[in-house]
Amino acid sequence: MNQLTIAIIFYIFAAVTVLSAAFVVFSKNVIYSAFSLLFTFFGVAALYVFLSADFIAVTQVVVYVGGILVLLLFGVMFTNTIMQTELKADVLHMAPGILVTLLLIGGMLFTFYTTGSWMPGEMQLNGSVVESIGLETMSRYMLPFEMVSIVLLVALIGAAFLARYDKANKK
Amino acid sequence: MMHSLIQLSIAVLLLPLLSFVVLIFFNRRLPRGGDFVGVGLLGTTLAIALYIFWTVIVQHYDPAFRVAWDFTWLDFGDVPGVGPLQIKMGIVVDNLTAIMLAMVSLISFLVHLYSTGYMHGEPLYGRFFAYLGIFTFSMFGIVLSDNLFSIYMFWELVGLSSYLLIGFYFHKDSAADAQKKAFLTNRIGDIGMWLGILILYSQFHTFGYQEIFEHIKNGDFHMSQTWLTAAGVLLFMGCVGKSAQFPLHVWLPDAMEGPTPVSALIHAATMVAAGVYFVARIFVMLTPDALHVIAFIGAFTAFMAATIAITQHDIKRVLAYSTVSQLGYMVLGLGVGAYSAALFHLLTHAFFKACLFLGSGAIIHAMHHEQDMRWMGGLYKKMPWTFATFMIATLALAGLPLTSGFLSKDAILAGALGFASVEGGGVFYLIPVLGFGAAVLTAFYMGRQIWLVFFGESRTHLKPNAAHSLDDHSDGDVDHIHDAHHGGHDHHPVHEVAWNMRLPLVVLATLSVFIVFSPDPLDGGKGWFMHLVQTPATVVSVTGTSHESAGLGAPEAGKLLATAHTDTEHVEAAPAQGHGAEAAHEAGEHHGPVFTDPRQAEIAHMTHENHYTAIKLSSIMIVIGIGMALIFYVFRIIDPDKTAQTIRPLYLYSFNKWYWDEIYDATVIKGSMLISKILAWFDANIVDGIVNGVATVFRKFAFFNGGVDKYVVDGLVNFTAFTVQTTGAVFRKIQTGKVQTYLLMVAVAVLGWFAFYFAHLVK
Amino acid sequence: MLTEQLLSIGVNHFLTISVILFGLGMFAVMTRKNAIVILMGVELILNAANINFLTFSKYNGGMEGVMFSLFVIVLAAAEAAVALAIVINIFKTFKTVDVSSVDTMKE
Amino acid sequence: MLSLIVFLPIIAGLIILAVPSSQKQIIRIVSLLGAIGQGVIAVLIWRQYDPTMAGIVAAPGGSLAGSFQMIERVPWISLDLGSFGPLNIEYLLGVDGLSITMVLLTALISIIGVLSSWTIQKQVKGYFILYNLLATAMMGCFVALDFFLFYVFWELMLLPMYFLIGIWGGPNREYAAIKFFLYTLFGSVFMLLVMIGLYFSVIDPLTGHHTFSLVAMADQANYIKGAILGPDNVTWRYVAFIVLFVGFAIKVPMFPFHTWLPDAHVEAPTPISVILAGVLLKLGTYGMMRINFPLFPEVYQAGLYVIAVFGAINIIYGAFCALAQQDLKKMVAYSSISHMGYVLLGLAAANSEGMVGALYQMFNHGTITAMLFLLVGVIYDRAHSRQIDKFGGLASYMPVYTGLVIVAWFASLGLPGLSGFISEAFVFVGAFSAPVTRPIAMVSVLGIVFGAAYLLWSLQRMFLGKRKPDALYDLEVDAHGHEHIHFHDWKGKLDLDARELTMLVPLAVIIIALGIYPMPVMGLITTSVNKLVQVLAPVAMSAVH
Repeated sequence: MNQLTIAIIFYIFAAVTVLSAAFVVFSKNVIYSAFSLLFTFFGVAALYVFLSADFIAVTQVVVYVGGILVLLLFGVMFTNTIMQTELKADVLHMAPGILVTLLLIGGMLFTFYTTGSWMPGEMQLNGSVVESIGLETMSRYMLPFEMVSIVLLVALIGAAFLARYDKANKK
Repeated sequence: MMHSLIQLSIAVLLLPLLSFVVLIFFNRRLPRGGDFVGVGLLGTTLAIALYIFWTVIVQHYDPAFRVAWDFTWLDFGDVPGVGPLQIKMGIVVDNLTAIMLAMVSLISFLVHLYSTGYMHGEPLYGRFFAYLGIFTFSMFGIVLSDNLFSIYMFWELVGLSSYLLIGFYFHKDSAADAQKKAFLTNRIGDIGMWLGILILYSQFHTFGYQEIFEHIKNGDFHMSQTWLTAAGVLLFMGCVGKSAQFPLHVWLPDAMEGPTPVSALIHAATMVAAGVYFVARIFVMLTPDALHVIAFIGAFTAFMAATIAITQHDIKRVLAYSTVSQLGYMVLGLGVGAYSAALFHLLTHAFFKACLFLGSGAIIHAMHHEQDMRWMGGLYKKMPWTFATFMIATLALAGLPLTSGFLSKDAILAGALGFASVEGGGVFYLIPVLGFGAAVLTAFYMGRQIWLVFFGESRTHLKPNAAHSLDDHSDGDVDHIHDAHHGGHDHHPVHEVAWNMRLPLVVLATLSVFIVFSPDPLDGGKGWFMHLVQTPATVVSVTGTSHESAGLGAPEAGKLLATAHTDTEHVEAAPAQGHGAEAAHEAGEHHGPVFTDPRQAEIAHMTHENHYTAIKLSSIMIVIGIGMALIFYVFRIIDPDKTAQTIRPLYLYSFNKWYWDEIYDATVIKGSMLISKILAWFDANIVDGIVNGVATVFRKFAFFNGGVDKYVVDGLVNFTAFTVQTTGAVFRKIQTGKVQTYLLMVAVAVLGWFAFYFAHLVK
Repeated sequence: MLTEQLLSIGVNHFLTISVILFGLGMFAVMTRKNAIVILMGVELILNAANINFLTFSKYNGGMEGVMFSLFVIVLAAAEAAVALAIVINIFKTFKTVDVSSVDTMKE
Repeated sequence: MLSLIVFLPIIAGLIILAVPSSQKQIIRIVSLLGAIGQGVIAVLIWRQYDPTMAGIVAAPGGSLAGSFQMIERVPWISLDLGSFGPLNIEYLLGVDGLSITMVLLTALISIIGVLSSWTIQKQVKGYFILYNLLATAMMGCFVALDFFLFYVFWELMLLPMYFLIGIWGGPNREYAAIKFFLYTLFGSVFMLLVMIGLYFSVIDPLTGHHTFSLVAMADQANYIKGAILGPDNVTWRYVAFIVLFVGFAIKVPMFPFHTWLPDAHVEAPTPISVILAGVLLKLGTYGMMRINFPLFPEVYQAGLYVIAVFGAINIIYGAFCALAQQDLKKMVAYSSISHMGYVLLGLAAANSEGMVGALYQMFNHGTITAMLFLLVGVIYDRAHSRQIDKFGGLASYMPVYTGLVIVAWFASLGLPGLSGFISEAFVFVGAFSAPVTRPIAMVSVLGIVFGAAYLLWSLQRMFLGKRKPDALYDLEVDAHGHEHIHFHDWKGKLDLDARELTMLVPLAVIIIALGIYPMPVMGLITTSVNKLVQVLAPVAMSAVH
């Protein structure tokens, strides 16, 4: 397929990502933002594919969409009763927020485009990286990998502990 | 080794303390509140004291008798610049001490006995006897102590017991006020006394009388003569406080809030006399100037109090003011150098005044706590014993011949005359004049009291609802008031008191008769007292030549003057050291020894000269006084109330006690009120709102202090804290505790960095 | 020229997207009061970071970016779990997820 | 022996640390045992003490053994500072006439304090640990003879005091605690500077090195010429003296550094007030006698008049402020300002009578004011208020309490026969005997009247008269016509209970006994004070007389 189609697909996904992200941020309703976050994640996953990191894309979908998003949704369920009319989380200092955000984005973009254009290196990743990920994980990133797994374990246990039904409070 | 008399007097000192200790702790557990403990112990004390009296006065009949004993109380070790320094406590027993011991213990015992009747049924019955015990203890302490420090200690202890006893009915606010007033007024006097003690100590590093007098005589007093006078006057201030002399006399009448036996014991006979006793102790070191001050204060007090007494309605207040007046006589006597006469009056006055107070107590008791003389009257039929004793005592107080009071008062007045003539007349004649004036008034108000209380018809039914207004009983509305009251008091008939209240009256009345003190009804000088208590030679060298004058007793002086002096004195000197009635007679002529100090000798001489003048004058005065009393109250030739109307200003002036309380209010309180106003303005404008809602003036003034404390001094401290706090507050605004705000700031900072970066970039 | 720019998908495209995501996430974290939304914002930020990692690792041919994005995802998962647990606890205690009203430790 | 008495409370504290905080009674008993042990040792020291040994400075030849007693001397910190020479800090304890009475007082007050802490219910464990720490620090200050050691104990005292006021105090406790802390810290910072300055200007004749030993510092011969605080460096010696004096004056507390005291007292719980007034205030004057004056005698001689003036201000100003107070505890606090003024006046007299009076006053004020605060605490426990006007007529209903109050009140206003009188009397005797302070003494005598005024007035308002209409207790008449009162939420005995009596009666007995025959305490101090007077005035004392 030619460059044009790739470009078009890319722009579509980019648009999806950005717009849904924007919806996540600006929607008054937490439920809506949670669901639109789903689309953001998908979009980002797609972008990963463009970056020829298919494994990461899959992980993204599995972990985020399958895990984090569900968690978030549960959080929403726990903390707001759906029935309650106003789920809208009102906002804190809106104006400065927007201003700062825009300035931030503008500043960053400006930096990107002014500080010399990025020249792609001579060799680029192509095709699937799954195999090399496996190699890296088992060789160079052995220690960080284990660490991260431990961290994850601890975090999950901790989360379970924190969120568990506390008898002491009910007594 | 200790003299047996010392041991006995220590026993006398400690027995009442024992009574206090036992009663204060166990009065509730003992039957009858343990009054028998108090009475019994005081009886023992009395017995011992009388034995001492017998030994000292009757056995060795010697003017110079003196035994002393002391022990080291505090040891300061080897003090730099002073050398070994010990503070000694000790006991001295001489004639005066023996007499005072006997007098105090006797009256105290009688009052104990009397109280068993008078105070019967009081809730704090037992504690009352405990207080009496500690009072008697401290009074003995004053009498026995041989140095200024211990006398000061007992002095304040007496103040304490007086405080406790005045406030015995502490649930009455008037009593609570009175006790506070008494203690504070006495404290003011004590300050002076204490400063005087300090002056003497700072020179000699000792508190003992003897050492101090020796030092002064040897001219070791290195400060100026003025300081010595100051020391004398300041020590006298103690007496001014205790003996209720002007200007500190205001507490004594209020002290009548205490139970009547207390008034008799403390505020008539013993404690108030302690001041006089103390001045007598330090008599020899008083400079002539100091003596002049003392004399004038005494004379003025005597007269002023007498004028007040003539218009009072409360039977106890009349007696209170007469006490003040009589104390004025004593102080006057000391001031004019009539040493023995003054002490003589102290003794006689103690007896008859105690008798009067106990009598009035009996009356009040019988009248169901009616104290206003206007509602009494006609009691002589109902209370013959009380009437008889009261009468005798009254005559003694008025100073009628054949009574003890006559002897002493006359001696004092003679001394005053002699003094005035020696000092070269002029203003000094004011003193005898005031004295005689007081004599008239005394006779008058006592006659008035006797009549109002004992004669005429019973006026109990006249008492209106609102008593104590000035002229509320004109004969017009008698029936009306009678109906209104319907014989309110008549249900309880007035009756004579029981034996235990009657006996003291009789004893004291007996002691008010001349024969006890002197064979000659006209001259106390012939009596044993004047012989045994003789004016000591001063140690103050006015001329600077009298250093060789030895000793305080007569005999040395007598020996000395064989070489020293003019023949008139020579003749009178010899008998001064002899014994027996003849010697007493001779010595009595001259009130003691002959002096090497010319001034004292002169005064003694002139006193002798003026003796019979004084007798004549005072007799006349008494007659006038009693005559006036008869005219006013008995024959009603002049209606007292109408007179009161005609001379109303004078009457009110006297009735309101010369407005002394008001004057003190006006000066002290209004003055500080002004100050506090100024300060309040200061506060309002400089230090904001310190003195808010303050009641009394002292508190206003003190509040200002508290305010300065709180706002200015404290303010400086807080200001530092404040600056820090405000800066902190500014930055605290940023610390909202909201992570998001922090994050916003982070972002802003990043932007700032961007700006910085781009600025570089643009160049 | 511009069309060529647009058509050849390069580093800048991805960076731009990541910047926008980051900005949005930042905005959410800064302004929204609801803790859940804040968490979402955090996720956005993390994603933005991931995009950057992968971009650079692609155009530089190293594996580092890939690996790190992997770790980031894992940690994001952990973070989300713990954070939500905390949020739920907060809700239990304060009956709200409004982070601005949860300021007990202030002063 | 001294180490034992100093560190016994710490040991008790460690034991308490091991006790679970639920066992309140055990904790209390342990610290009570610690305090009692301290008392026993104090008595032993007292028995062994030889009152003929002077102290203050080393015996001829520079040995401590000749003048101090129960000396414990261990090299503590010694490291080589190269150019500065070796830094020698000694662990040097010892008692002489100045400290022995304070040791006795501290031991006594500690026991009383523990007893009165019995009612503390909040965080008992922490409280008693801090309390024992405080007890150690106080005792250490009194027996330390090494300036550095003294300073360590001095600072160690601040911390527990801060928490004891700040945690167990009244409604406004943080403010009071901070105020106390800042004030005292302010003082001690300067003290540190002076201490270092002294270290570099003093040579220990025995070792030839610089030393922190107060005994060496007290001997003017040991100062190096030309050193910062050397004998010839007059200006800096004056500065150092003033700075030290302020440091100690804050603790006394001396006008105008006294404003921390009323707040601290009002906020502090009763036992802490007792400790504060009973012991801590004494540290100020003790420091002056032990450190400030002997180290700079010539400055002291020059400053007598000023010190006396401040003493007089304290006496009268304190009395006036006390007169103004509505809060009974605040009144007592100001009264102790007034009474510490007597101490200053006596110190300014610079003769034995005054100094003995001052030292004796320190002891008596310790006992008397402790009793006052305990009594205030008693009524506060019952009524939960200290407003003087909210009572009235208590004498009818609480006779035992009133009796003890009368003893304490009259002791405080200096009634003869009670210990307070004798010390005040000799302060005046001394101050009047010295020509420098004579006029001030004559003014200060007014304090006697004002003291009597505020004490009697409060006595009347609270105990005499009748129940005030808005009183804090209810009055009811039973069948027999007897009146009874009860405080609103007070379950305990209306009048004093056994525990309160065990605290108060011994104090009352001591006050009365020492008022009648002071030698047991006075005999301990005279020798040292005479020595001190010599040290302070090497010039002929005849100038004073």
